[in-house]
Amino acid sequence: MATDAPAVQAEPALTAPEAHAHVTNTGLSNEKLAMWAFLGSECLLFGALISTYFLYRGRSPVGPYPKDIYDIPYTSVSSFVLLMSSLTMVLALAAIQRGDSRRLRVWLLATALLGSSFIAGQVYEFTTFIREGLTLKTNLFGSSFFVLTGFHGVHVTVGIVMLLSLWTLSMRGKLPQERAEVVEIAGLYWHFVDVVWIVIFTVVYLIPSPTPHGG
Amino acid sequence: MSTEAIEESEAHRRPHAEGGEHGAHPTEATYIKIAMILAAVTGIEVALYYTSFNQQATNAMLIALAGIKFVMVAAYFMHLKFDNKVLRRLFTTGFILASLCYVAYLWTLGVFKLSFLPWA
Amino acid sequence: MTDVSLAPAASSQAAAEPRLLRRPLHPTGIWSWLTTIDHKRIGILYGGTSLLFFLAGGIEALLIRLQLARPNGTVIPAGLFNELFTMHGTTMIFLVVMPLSAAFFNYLVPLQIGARDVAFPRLNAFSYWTFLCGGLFLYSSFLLGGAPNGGWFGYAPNTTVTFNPGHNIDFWVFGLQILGIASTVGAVNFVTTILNLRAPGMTLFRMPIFTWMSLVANFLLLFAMPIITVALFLLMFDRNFGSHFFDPTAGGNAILWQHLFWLFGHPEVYILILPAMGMVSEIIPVFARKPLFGYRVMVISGIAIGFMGWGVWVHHMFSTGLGPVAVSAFSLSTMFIAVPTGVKIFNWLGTLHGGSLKFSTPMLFAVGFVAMFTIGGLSGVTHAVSPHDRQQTDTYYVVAHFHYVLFGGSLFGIMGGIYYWWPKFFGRFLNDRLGKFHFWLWFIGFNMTFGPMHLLGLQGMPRRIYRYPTGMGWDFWNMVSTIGAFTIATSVLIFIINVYRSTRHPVYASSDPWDGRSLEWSIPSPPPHYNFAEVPVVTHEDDYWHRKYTEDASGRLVRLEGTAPIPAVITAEERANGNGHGNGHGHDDPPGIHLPSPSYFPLVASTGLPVMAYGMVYGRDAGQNYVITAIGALIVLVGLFAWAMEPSVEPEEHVESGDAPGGPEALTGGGDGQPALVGAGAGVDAEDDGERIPRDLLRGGQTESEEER
Amino acid sequence: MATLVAVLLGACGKTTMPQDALDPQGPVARKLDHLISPVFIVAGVFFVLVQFLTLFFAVRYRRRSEDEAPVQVHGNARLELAWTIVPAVILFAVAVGTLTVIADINRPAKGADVVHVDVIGHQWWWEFHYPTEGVTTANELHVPVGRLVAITLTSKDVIHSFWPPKLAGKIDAVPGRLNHMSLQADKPGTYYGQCAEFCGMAHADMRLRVVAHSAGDWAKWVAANTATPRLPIESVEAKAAAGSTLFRQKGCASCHTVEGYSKGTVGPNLSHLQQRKVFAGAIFEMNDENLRKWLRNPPKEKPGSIMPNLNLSEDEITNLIAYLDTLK
Ligand code: HEA
Ligand code: HEA
Ligand code: HEC
Ligand code: CUA
Ligand SMILES: [Cu+2]
Repeated sequence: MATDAPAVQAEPALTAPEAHAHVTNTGLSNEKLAMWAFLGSECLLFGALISTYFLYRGRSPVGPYPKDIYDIPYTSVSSFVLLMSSLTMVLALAAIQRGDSRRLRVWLLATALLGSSFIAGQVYEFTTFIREGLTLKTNLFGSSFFVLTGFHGVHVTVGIVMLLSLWTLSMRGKLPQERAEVVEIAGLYWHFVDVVWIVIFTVVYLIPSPTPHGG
Repeated sequence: MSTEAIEESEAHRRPHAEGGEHGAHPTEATYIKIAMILAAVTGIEVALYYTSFNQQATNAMLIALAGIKFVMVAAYFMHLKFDNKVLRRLFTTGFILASLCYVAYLWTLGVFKLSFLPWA
Repeated sequence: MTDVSLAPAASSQAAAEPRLLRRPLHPTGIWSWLTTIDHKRIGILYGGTSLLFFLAGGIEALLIRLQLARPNGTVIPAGLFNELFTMHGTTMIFLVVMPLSAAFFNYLVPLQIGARDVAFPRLNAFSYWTFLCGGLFLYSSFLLGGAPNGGWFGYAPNTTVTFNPGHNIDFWVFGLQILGIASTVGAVNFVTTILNLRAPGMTLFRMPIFTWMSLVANFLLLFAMPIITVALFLLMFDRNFGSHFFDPTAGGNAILWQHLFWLFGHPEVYILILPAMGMVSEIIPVFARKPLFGYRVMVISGIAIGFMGWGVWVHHMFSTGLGPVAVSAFSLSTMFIAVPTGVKIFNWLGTLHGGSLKFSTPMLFAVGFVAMFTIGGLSGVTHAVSPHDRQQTDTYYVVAHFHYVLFGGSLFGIMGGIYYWWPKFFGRFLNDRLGKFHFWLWFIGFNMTFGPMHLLGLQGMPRRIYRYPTGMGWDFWNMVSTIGAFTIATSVLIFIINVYRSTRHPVYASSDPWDGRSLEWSIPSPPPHYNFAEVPVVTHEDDYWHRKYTEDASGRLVRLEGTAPIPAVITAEERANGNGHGNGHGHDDPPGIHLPSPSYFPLVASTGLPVMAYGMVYGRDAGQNYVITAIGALIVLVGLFAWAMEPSVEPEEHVESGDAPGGPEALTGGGDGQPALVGAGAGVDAEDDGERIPRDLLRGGQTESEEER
Repeated sequence: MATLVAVLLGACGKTTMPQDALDPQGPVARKLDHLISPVFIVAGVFFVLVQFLTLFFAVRYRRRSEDEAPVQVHGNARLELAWTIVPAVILFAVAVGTLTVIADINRPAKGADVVHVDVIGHQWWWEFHYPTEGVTTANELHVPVGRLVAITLTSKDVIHSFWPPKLAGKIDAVPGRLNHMSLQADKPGTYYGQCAEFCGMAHADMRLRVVAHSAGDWAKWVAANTATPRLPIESVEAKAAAGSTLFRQKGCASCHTVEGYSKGTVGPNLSHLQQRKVFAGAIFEMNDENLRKWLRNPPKEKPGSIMPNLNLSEDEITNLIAYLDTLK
């Protein structure tokens, strides 16, 4: 149809030099699209781990079992910490979008700190469990618990590294307002890791595991 | 045939201003509000853990609450609600695929005892 | 993924950044290939590497066939036989068909969508090097005490330390893990590229069908790879660290592995076939002089196959005893995948119908694909009839099925693709006479090898047996099959000769030797490293065709006025001075095209991975000592860090480089003053491109025509 | 073409094929066969259709002159719809048949007439245990004709798959899991089969036989296999008696059970070894010569075999065989 023509004429507008405009088909930057694609992929990664944990709930012939060693109040607090780090993350993004680099750094650091305390909490949890006799080798529960939460922990750690790198960049003045998207993308990753924990907290900790041999 | 298609694509190709490009962005106040809701839901979850009426029902509620938290973080903190629909599709595809496939395989291994289905 | 998000962080204003290494600026020579981030060169690297692996996998197959030629074969001992078929399957799937498809994604997708490169060129280089490292790592096992021997699907618990204490399986686990990284990273890259970097006007439904199928395949990769990643991790934890995921004595479920593997594995088989289907869908219309019959339906059926491919994995587990309900559900879902696939077959037939079919070599392979893939598909449907699959599964009938779809499908398609795009890749033809000879031997050998396997399987011959006694009635067809395998080998030798000849006695190809339909034919052969001097504006599906032809009132094609056919073959002089449709050497530098600079770091980062893997393999029996793994990790981190700190664009440095990619010219054609390699991707470049050069490449400038459809 | 068909038929028909899956010899296998026949016809029709059209178009529409300008057909919604729907409908019919047979073959085998057997896969041999009759044997499954045999499968190590093609389709023997299948033979006779799931080094050598007996023979077989084996009498059967001592000295007893004499569980139960026609994963006919080969060096005859080379002298072997020959 003749209506094809406007498409062609519209084109020069796109090539007008315009600093930092995203001229992509979706209007999204490659990096952001890629991050979301990656997160979609991560859904299947964590799904596999979570379902493996689920499959092995209550199937260990020998203890210790979840109810013997979980410390729900403790884990609730660290879950809360991680949840709140999502808030500070999003505040960091809001800050850089406003051009407020000082706040940006404050919130980035706060997020990294919250994340680190979550990790510290996890390390402590792991050591307690090991002391109480649950290791990767003890039983299926140990295997699936440590692998699942360990994978998540590694993801959080990577996130912390990202946050600290951003913080450093900002300190060195290399994170101006125009580059808010970098923070946004790191934030996406961070929130995703948080969201995964939301699921883990429920499925692994809060929903009680059936006891083996029926019941 | 192709007119809308072009228009659609042209709309996407329009350069966006940096930052708040995606329409109504939530404000910091919204973020804080969301966080408070999330905190409250977490509180309810933990409280539910300690209640001891019907376990089946509790589990269902726990899963529902986790779902709410999940959606809120994704929608608001990750801006999925406001952002380009390509992203939403990308992520939900992965998520739904994961949910369906993994639930199906757990089901074949007899993890879910669906007592109300005669053959399950 | 730090790299993804941090790479841009460092990109734009890092002129005075301190460097670990000087930016590699070699326009030619080995270093230019080691540091290249040009998608075309990476495509060629992918292709060349996987063809070498094809020879390796093929030699393994020949040994298998030699052993099975006669009953009670004694050519190969049992243990080695198991290593051979495991490596044969693993090689053909992960080191041949997947990377061959990746080669085409790399080379063609940016050209077909009118982009200057992929979205993340350095990540792309990283994918390739990681793939190479993974492949070499896997093959090093032959020298280091034994190759993997658990079958390509590595069923636990046979692959756990209890039953397989050697390193064989460790090599498999970590090798596949490395290859998985390459594939996942590649998938993110191509999904982004195709969604984001299409030329103006190229809506999704104007994308060439190969690009479409690539998109679907990359989505499948994106979602399928993490599943096998997890499966392999669980197996690694079992093997290296004493967990119990696949340990039935501790309550572990042996079926878990199968679920995870096939949840990956079935989408995987569509990853293997969809790109080939895309290629066939490109080739047939060109040689039929007709548009693809039902383009939209072809796209939609491809998407449907991609989706349905997720709901059928249990058909590999019909005899594991999952219960009648699961078996019924997955029988049904599996059967109905024949519907979208059938649509494709019939639409290809529809394209042939009423065409003007020219059987050049690519067309022979493409039509061969339609015929042979159908056979494999139909035997697939008989597998889907699960009660009878209990007779078929784990027999040569399955081996026949998957060779008909993989060889008769994927490889026929890819071979067609190789003959078809070779002139574009290298600017010279493969000989058509030899090509036809290649095809017919290949075709006959293929049917001789795998046709009898249907019978053998139904006559009760199980797969993966290193010997069988006399008196089973299998002797004759096994012999036929072995002869067939050597016939295929001969045809492969002819192909090798053909390739060799094309370098000795080149016949140069013009930009559009086949009268092609998609954008890659609008630029010189081989394309200049910046691909499009000017980003094309797309107004039609089959856009390039519409710049040459239109339809008359009766629907017949007629040439547009003012356009003249381009001769397929050009002389060496024409090629040298690039007149009109040469190789681009004659063009002035299109100003302002900034392509990303080459980089050492993708290579550096990827070499850390096999080091880590060796550390894991040997750390287990060195008393859980993983120092080497840590060193490997350090290499990866250093590589990634340096990469993140390095701007993707080397500012203000103008390199004299003429590395038009591809072919031997790439190594010699330097110095004709091509622009610096800077920038990132087509969309971004378009904007820098202040003055636009005349559309000399779009001969006649027919960018829009009044006709629709 | 005709020669091809002739060759095909010749190769299929003349030789006897002991594992032919298309030659069912019992109702269970026949159900599968009856299902697949129409499916092969459906597949055959599409096969012929596609191959014919491809060839026909290739000939009919080949380019005769470079000036040909074919009509540019972009598609045909109606046709495309047709070839979506028609296969779907055909598949629907196939699906109905499939579901019926799935339901049919999964009905649990019940009734007094049913023979129950536990099948246990080992690397690389089969253990058969008859809980009702109290028989334990290896590699050779004996069943009465005309009666349904309900099999419960599991494995001691890795995954195996039990497959007697003429009597039933295969089902995996999975460690930590109980699977079920059934089979039934119409006529007395010996039916071949083998392990179908790759299970390690000697997977190829993990074969099996199913021997179907008439009712009378079956009773005899059960009786023979439930008798307690006697020890050889020193004065009459010197060699066998020496063999029985060696059996303990050389460690055979630690791996093999002989009712009332030893209690090993690593290898097959040898109490009634001579009731079997084949041994070691059904790769050897049972005779002294083969037993000798076997005892000289099992892993040489059957690469990977768990039974080690015990470095027996020829005399020791002779004595051991003499003893094994008494295990009737
Ligand atoms: C390129 C790879 C590829 C492709 C495309 C397919 C396609 C299909 N496969 Fe195959 N498959 C493999 C690769 C592939 N497969 C491999 C590697 C294995 C073995 C793995 C291993 O064990 O090592 C395997 C194994 C395998 C099994 C398990 C067998 C077993 O172990 O017991 C099954 C079972 O259902 C199956 C089914 C199918 C079906 C229904 C299709 C369908 O997609 C086919 C659809 C196509 C057609 C049907 C033809 C065209 C259609 C028409 C002409 C329309 C009309 C047709 C009808 C109405 C019938 N495949
Ligand atoms: C794309 C995939 C693909 C391809 C192309 C092939 C190609 C071939 N395959 Fe393979 N095959 C698989 C995928 C593939 N296979 C898989 C997944 C398995 C299952 C593995 C498992 O069970 O785990 C399998 C299993 C398999 C088996 C069963 C083994 C068993 O169960 O015991 C057999 C047996 O005949 C076989 C044969 C062949 C043959 C003869 C070829 C031929 O077509 C090969 C032709 C190629 C060549 C012959 C190369 C040419 C080489 C030369 C010309 C040499 C000269 C050159 C130099 C010296 C430089 N394959
Ligand atoms: C370490 C354990 C072990 C020892 C010791 C051992 N065997 Fe075995 N034996 C096996 C196993 C395992 C098999 C099954 C091998 C196979 O089929 O792969 C077997 C099989 C056999 C068979 C064939 C049985 C059948 O029906 O298939 C015979 C006979 C036999 N052993 C005799 C002996 C004798 C005699 C000795 C002593 C000299 C002996 N074995 C010592 C483990 C052992
Ligand atoms: Cu047991 Cu194969
Ligand atoms: Cu499949």
